[in-house]
Amino acid sequence: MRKCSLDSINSVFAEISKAASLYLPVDGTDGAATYTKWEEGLTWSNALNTVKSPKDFFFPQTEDLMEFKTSGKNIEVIDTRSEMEDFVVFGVRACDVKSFEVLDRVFIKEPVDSYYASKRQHGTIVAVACGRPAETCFCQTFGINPAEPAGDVSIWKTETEVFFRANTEKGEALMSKLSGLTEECGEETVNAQKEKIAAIMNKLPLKDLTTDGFGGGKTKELFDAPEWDELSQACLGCGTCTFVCPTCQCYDIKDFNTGNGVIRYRCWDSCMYSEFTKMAHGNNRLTQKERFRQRFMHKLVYYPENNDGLFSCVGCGRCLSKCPISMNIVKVMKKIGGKASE
Amino acid sequence: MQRVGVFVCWCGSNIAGTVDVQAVSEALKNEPGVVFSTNYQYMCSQAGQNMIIDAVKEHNLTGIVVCSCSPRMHEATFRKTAAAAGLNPYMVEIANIREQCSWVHKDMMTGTEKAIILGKAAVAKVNLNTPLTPGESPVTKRALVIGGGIAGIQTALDIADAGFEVDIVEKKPTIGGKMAQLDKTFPTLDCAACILTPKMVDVAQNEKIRIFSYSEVTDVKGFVGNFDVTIKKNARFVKEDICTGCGACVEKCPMKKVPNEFNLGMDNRSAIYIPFAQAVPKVATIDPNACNMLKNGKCGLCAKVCAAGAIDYTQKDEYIEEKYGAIVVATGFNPISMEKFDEFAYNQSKDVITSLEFERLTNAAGPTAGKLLRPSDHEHPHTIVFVQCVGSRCDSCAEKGKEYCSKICCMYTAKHAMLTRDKYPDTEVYVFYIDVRTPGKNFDEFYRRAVEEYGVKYVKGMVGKVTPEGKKLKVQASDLIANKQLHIDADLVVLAAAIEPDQTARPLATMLTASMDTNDFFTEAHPKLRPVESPTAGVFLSGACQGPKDIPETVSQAGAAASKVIGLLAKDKLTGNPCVASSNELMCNGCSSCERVCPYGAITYVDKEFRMPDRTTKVRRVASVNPAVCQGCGCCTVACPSGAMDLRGFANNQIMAEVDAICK
Amino acid sequence: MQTITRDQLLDKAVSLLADGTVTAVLGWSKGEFDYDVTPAVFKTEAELKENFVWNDFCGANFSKYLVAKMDRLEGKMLVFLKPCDTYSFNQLLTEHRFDREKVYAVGIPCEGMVDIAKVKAICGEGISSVDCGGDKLLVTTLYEEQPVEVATAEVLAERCVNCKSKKHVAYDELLGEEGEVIDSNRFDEVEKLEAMTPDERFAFWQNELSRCIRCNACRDACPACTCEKCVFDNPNSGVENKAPANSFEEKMFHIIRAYHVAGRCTDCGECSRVCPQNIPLHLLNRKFIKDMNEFYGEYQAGAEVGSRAPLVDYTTEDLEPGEVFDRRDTNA
Amino acid sequence: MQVNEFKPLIVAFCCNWCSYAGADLAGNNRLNYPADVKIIRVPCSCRVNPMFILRAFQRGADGVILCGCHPGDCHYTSGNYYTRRRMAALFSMLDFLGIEKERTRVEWVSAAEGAKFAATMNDFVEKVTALGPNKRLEDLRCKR
Repeated sequence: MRKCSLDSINSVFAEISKAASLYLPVDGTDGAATYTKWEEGLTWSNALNTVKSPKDFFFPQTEDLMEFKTSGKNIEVIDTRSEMEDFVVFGVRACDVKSFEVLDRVFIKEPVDSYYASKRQHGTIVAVACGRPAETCFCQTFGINPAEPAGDVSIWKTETEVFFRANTEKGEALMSKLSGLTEECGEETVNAQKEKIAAIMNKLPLKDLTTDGFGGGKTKELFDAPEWDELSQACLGCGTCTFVCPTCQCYDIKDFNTGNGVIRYRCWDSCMYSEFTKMAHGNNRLTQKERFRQRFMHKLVYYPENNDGLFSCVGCGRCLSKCPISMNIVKVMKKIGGKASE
Repeated sequence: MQRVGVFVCWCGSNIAGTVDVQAVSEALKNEPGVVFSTNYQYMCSQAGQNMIIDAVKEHNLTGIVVCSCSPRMHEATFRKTAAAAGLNPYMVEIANIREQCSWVHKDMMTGTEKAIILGKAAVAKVNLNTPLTPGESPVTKRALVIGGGIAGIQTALDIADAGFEVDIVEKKPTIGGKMAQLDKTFPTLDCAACILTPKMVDVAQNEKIRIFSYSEVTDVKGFVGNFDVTIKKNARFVKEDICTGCGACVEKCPMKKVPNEFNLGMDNRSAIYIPFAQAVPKVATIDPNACNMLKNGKCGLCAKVCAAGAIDYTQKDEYIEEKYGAIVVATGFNPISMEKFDEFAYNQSKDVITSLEFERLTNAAGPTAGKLLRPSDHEHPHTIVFVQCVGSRCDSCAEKGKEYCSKICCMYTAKHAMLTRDKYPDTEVYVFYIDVRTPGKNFDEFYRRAVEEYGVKYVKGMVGKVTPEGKKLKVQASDLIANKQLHIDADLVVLAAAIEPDQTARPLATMLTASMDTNDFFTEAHPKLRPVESPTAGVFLSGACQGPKDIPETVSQAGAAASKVIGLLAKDKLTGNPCVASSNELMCNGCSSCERVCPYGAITYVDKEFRMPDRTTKVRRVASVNPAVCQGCGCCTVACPSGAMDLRGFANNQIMAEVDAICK
Repeated sequence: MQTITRDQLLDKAVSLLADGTVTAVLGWSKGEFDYDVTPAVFKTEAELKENFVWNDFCGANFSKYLVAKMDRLEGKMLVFLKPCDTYSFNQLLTEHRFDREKVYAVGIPCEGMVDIAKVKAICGEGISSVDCGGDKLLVTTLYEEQPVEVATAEVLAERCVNCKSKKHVAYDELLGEEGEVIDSNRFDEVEKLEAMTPDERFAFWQNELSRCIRCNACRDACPACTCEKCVFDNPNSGVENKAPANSFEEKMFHIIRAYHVAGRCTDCGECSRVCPQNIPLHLLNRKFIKDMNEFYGEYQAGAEVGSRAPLVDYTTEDLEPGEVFDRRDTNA
Repeated sequence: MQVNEFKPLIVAFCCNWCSYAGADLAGNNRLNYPADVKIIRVPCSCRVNPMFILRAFQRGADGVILCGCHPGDCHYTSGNYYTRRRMAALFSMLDFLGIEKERTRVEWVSAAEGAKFAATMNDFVEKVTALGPNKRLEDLRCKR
């Protein structure tokens, strides 16, 4: 374990930036934190987390796939991928780190999504422990320990110091660049913080939320649960929950006619949108209830069924604070989960 | 995808002089959908058109782009050509490379470049064209004239003369309108009754004309060629077909103290009455507000004296539904109320009267049998002051008056002044005016005669105040030319009140979805070129409902409106413009935005049942455009937030395709 | 702190359900925390008693729900309307978007709603309870021993700070005291922007709109956005997209959205309330409202049912588009 | 120097009855104006949806001008009155977002005003040229 003083963290950022683009949460003009490319003068945010999750780095909201150029009646196909450069995402919370595992299982499974895979390959994750979880946090429900974030490097931040521990080769490589700026140290301070965090985790209002009653094989029990009607009744059908969610991975592929050709790109889509499953024959999810149910069934039943019991929710709490009508996965789990386990 | 043929015209050297037509036709060959592209000296010539027809057949073209002169010039020509080639005529687009390119750009390179871009835009548009067919609708060969004054009478007579049936709806018991109340008419001074009443008789005797007097229009549905109109015949408590108009009932009626509206309340009539001797129809009417029998069930004298047995106290209002192909609005005018004009003491003195009241005072059939006597004491007035522009040409802020010029007052005041001086040379006559406006045949001559031959004293200036004092009216006025204040002791003051549209016009306009201006005059379809048509197809305007008018103007407009009606009714079918708006009902919210901006009232709402996504049904309110009424301006398409409303021939995607083609 | 209590609303709802006036109640349902209330339809007294809440966090405007929620409802729906909600209610009626006969509207006074983000900005994350009382909130957090006192006035939502009316413009029945239309300062922010140079304005909006994630929450929460099919969802409209692909699309989306509701927007502020990215979207709507007030005379959408919005109306004397700028430049 | 090389792209929406005819008249009278102006014919100025204007900027236009009949002379009686309100609101909003106000304009041109049409276009092109390329409402994808 190595450490540096919090005062010198900017020199760490400067050092990392020499070799790779560095992104970290920075407070915006609206007071909320956003991952921003670091440059001299920017300050690492104290916010618990960003509104938009870091999945953007690997699975951006819009991404060009290819391009068709027309001239006269000829069409040329252009690969729009460019050589990826190394980058570092700094200050990722434990929940969001876990979300990469959820995304990896979708995108890196054969056939590999080369757009995603290339970004994962070039990205280094520096994860930070949560000193001050919020009431909306429920990562422990999914077995995540915010005091022990995974990632290529784990860090702990105190009032005065930042502690580093490399977990992977990528992490070691990054830390080796920082050897001049950090010093070897013991784990006492970090252990103390871990204990503190554990104590707070015990006080969180959602600490008792469990995944009991969910998981693969529960489709039949849950699909026709009468509670879906009530749960979905206020849903506006916007995409806020899906777009702030670190694990939502649905996208649409669209063509944009530029006048001189076509850009084929993909962009996030939301199962909450009425057009989401529209096909030539029509739409197989006709009501908001069906769309709403899909989102939660996917996270809590279908995904674990196909991924060794891994849930595709990491308890980050973004949907809890951002849903315009305050409906969210916790309310769904409490209402339906209890029911199913009876 | 269309199979588009491009035809670039040289227009001799008009286009070819500054545009490389060969380069244009070559460049457009590569555009999406284009399968054939050529150029020719004169595309509009027979040879050029044949070239198009041959190409359509040879290359199975489904769309045509002609790069040539303005579509305003030859779009119709090339549409016919397309039709001759078996294509839908609306599969043609014109790229204007003459007026908007070769003629305004001198440089061959820029001209050619621009011509290619304009051609590309036309190709992009035609790729999205769809065949359009104009709708057809039948025409009911009957016209409705609303209002039975001279405007309505003349229109009805002219339409009937052409062999079409006409109905006149008049809210009063008789037709004749304002003109029937006039004494003499300017500038010829022939008596109004002498020239009007024969026309009224003509109407009554014309087999093609039906008169619904004492009636009003209560509902209008439908559209040009196919109006469904509900007419309410008010109960007159006299059987119209039986009454002979003998007048026995009128004489016997004990209730004789009802103010006589025909004489503007300056004398009385009975509860059962015939408005005037030459009324048409000459049928008695019982005033339900005055008749003791109807109010209290006591009396019944008229029924007793009626030899024909025409009286029916139990008569009810009757509603008649009738179909019409065209509607003429001839609702006329009224003088505005003088209630608010305290400065002229209209309310304080009986001897301050309006010009229309003056007409009745000088009319042989009027309350004084034609003798000019003061209403207050029936004495002969020696000093008369006429005030012009009372309530006309007011500042916009003046609440009581009108901003516009009432147009007829200058002339009738000159007439009144002249006639007074002619009949009573001992009378001193003053006319106060802002300007004297006499544009009309023999009008100015008429006015000058009043001044020069009859010695009427015209004073430029307004009357400030009229104060009744004893038997006199103290008139305080300014003479702007002499720049002094005048004080005149007058015996009679006559106010040339502004005229305004009849009160019934506004609700009628709503029923007809015909537009009105802020003064409630009906708006014409075009102020210069379509002055007798309302913007609402099939609705025509006759007389003062469209704006202040004198009799000759009214009659000529009445004739013009009639000729437009005849032109419409002469058709068996109406062919519409196919470039009309249409609403995608699945996307329509029924919010009424489109309806509110439609100048033609072409949009109505219907409740329609829809299958919802979850297989239930729901009744929703959706817009429906009547293609026979829509004129295709497209205003609704922008008012529609969801884009449910689109315009055929100029659809959103077509215009955006043009934008894209131009900007790429 | 609201002047009217939860119990008063509850009693009203229960008695209207009991006497058959209504068969359902559109109200707020309690959440996990004290601040995350959810709109809900209640059908029984038991449901109401268990879950119905009324507190400083009941911001959601119910009017829009009336467009969809009554399709298969037998009988009437009771809806609680705060003053600002009644404007949306009227506007939707003007647009024939729901059947007035099927609604029983109860107007309720509102002292302003609290923006939880503002509370969190003061007290930090980890709020375990919020007590609304008097003109203060007592906020208990996981990290402080003692509850923190926060003045309600300091944490009111922006739209409530600039409340335009405490008067209800529609209801079948009113609970509590009727208020007045307020001479608010709601255009101050717009004026501030107007006073900037175009470059500054461009930079301002570029920064704000660049955060847009096109979640459509602003549209989906907006009571004026009730289109059966939104142009942004319609592949044939030419503007459809699911993501703000670049800065042009960010601007276009928000310009068109604001334009489509111009003259119909009642300035209820839902768009800004629900924006997860804190974009001050209401400023776009207010710009249109302010302009139209200045150009064509004061107009408040929803103040009367059936009124003619400025963009579907005209006078022959209207100012020319070019004069818009002359006017501002001479005023400046 | 490359400074003066910039040729703006101008989209002009002209109503069929007045302004398009006015443009034709400009042609009949051989009144020159820059070829940068490309006219799109619409039945009435009120047919022009704000979306078309944004579309033009997106696709690369540097200026957009709407021409219609003079107020009071609309072929459809009231279309241009609505245009006037819609565009006043839209242009003010574009300005509010910091987009150069000189890039958009509404001008009333009658069928008899060929000279006014040409003069208007000359003036508009000059103003837009002075502004330079449209950067604030451009879509870079369309410039690839």
